[in-house]
Amino acid sequence: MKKLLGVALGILTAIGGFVDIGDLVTNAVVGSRFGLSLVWVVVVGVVGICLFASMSGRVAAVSGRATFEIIRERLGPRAAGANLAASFAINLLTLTAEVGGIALALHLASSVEPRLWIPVAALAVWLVLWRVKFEVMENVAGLLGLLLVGFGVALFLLGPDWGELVRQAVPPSPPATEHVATYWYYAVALFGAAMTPYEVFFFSSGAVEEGWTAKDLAQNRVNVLVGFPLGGLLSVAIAACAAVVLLPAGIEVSSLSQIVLPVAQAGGTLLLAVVIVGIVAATFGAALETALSSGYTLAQYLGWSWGKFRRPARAARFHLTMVVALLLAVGILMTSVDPVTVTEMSVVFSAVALPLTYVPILLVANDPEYMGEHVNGRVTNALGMVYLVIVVVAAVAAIPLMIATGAGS
Amino acid sequence: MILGDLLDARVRGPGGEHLGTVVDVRLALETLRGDDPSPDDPDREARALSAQVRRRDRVGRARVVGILVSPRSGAPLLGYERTGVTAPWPVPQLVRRRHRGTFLVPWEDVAAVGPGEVRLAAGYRQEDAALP
Amino acid sequence: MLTLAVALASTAGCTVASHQEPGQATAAVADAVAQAGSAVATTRLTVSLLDADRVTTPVADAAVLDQVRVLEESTTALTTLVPPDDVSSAQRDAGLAAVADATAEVVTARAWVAREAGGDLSTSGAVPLTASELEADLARAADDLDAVLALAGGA
Amino acid sequence: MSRESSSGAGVRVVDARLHLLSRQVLDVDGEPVTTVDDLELVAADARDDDAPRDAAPGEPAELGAILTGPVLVTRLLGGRPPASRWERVPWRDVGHVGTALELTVRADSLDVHWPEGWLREHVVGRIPGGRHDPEEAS
Repeated sequence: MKKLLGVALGILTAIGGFVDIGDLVTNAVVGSRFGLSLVWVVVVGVVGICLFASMSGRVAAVSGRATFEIIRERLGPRAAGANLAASFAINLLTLTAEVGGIALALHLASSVEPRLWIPVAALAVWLVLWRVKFEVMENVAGLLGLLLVGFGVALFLLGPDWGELVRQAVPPSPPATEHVATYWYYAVALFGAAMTPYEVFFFSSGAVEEGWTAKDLAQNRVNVLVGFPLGGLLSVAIAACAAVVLLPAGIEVSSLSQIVLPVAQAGGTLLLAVVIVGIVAATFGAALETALSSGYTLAQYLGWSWGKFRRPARAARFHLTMVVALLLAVGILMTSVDPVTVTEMSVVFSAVALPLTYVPILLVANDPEYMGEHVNGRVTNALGMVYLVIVVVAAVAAIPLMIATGAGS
Repeated sequence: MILGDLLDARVRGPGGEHLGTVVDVRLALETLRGDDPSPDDPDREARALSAQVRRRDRVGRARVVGILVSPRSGAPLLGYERTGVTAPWPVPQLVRRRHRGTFLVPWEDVAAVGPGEVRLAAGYRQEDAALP
Repeated sequence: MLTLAVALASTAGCTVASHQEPGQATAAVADAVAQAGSAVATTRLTVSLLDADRVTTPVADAAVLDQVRVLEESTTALTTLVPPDDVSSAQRDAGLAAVADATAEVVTARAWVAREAGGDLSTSGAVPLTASELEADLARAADDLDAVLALAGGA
Repeated sequence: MSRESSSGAGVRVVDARLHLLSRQVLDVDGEPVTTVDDLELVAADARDDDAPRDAAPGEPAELGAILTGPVLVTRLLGGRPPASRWERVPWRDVGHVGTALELTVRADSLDVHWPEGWLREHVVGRIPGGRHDPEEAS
């Protein structure tokens, strides 16, 4: 019974932890402009993140080495250093987006200006990183993030024409009003939102933080293979809500307040409140993960002591890195840049940076030096190579598409 | 001397002819058995999933065996040309193809190490680069 | 790198305004007007939801405030546009007028939301008393925008 | 995975770049200390109590120390720091070589540990809760 509870908890945390500000914004924007015609990208992204996360979790558990340690070992100091610079910058961009997301969500809950919420949100993130136990942190954020199920409830309450929704999705039929390049730009963005590199830094380092064993490996596989697809369903529900309410009204999503309007229409103030709490939790959880990832990547590249399971004084440089990253994020937000814009940038650049983490993990997962008998099987490798192609194509196409479409405008 | 002096240095034969680049330096690690300083860790078998972690031989001195010379330069190697790893197809196969002809020169046959250049002694030997 | 990315992003966002060829100028007008149309539609939805007590006032206020910003962007896009010929110049002027009208209606809607929230604005005569009046005004603004959009050949 | 293990003959063959460079160095308690940024080669005939002599080409040589700190910068940007600026972990302190290098000494006893130690004493350790063990109930 207790074991079953543990499995359930793990799955629920994985679902709640799947959606972050990137998924939220990108799915809503896409839903309001393209209906469900990009749902196939979510499916591709979810399968990809399942593959990628389970591979990096397995590598971390078997070899005891987290992702960026492996990148440094396999690529050497120079290539890994360039990789670190890119990964750290994009991770910082994502952290900025998440902290901004918390502030926007709290603004919706309180009507206090987001600018006042930004320092408060960052301070709260730091306090949790400084003080709260890793498992508690992960489970609370994940379970509260589960409240985003409100989007699914809203979709049912809206009672849409399901046949019409399916027609938009299969075969994908983009609205005639949008340009082809814009369609593919958002396809890349959606892919980047589902397969964000920070998730992998966090996931593999978390495996080390929690001292995974062979037993945990099996549980982890269940968490990923069940939790992430269900989390992907939440993404689709967000897009569908926008497609049902906002698309016919001619509303293009450009702010968080628009994303929750379909929920209000469907479920009134109660469901709205539930979803807002869910958004706060999801962005807060993701802010924790991205802040940790900034510490993980730098510490692992330079061989510093890291980990939340240590006393902060025993991982001094790691904790200092996270503080600096949070301060930088607050600084960027205080220039009154729109967090939604930052989010849209962060998911596109995530797609650009993805091969940098994906390739080393794929290679090491096949190296018996590290993995012994736990190397990738044939099926995983076949899928792995397919995704290698997808990941590289998305990365190469991202910037040209961004320039060609004026960032999707 | 540091390893950085040798790695990526050009390799010239005794007559000054270009042979390739130093891609790695081979070492022989002494292993001292049964000298595990932390034997009482009950979880080790459960935690250690790989042979690498499970193996607890203490290492002693690390003697320099020789330098590995590839006719081609550059690119992170990943050691595919020295191991039998074949997955994920086709990455190891391509790397192996590119670095075909990598050989091991015993350290005794290295005559001089200058800035960015290694010169081999007359009658130097070329041995198989594969890891045993 | 990061600042570069953000700078790149903002420049990419601004390109709409600086198109020079006739076709592109028309497209820029259409873009800006479509954006304004989205803002008015969002405001209409928000007003009807607040009237039906389905949305909390902080969310309604945030939603309308965000639309004021969107309309500001549309206005900026139109005012900074240099129309290369008479046709696009006329389109631009029609767009500006329609967006200005829409902005006025959305600002009024914000005042109405504030009054619903219990703010003391009852003396301000410009604020309509009922949601249906307000929605009718917004609908008219939306129709004007649609007319300009049709003129500019945008969708 | 038997190719460079289990020979039992008392010798394991490893390639420095492949198996040692850029690996994580852990102290005796498993705490990360640094990465292997470079390795120092010394003449193999030196006794432990002698000052190690620099390795010479062609003559027996062995690893003298793990190098870290400034050598990383020069490996990234080219060049070579003077020997006086090398930060060393003596090779005789290395206990195990696996996916990481494990030392037989504690991190605190090493010279290379000073930046971490300094920040601990002067910054992070002074913030309230900085020495709190997160695994204990707070």
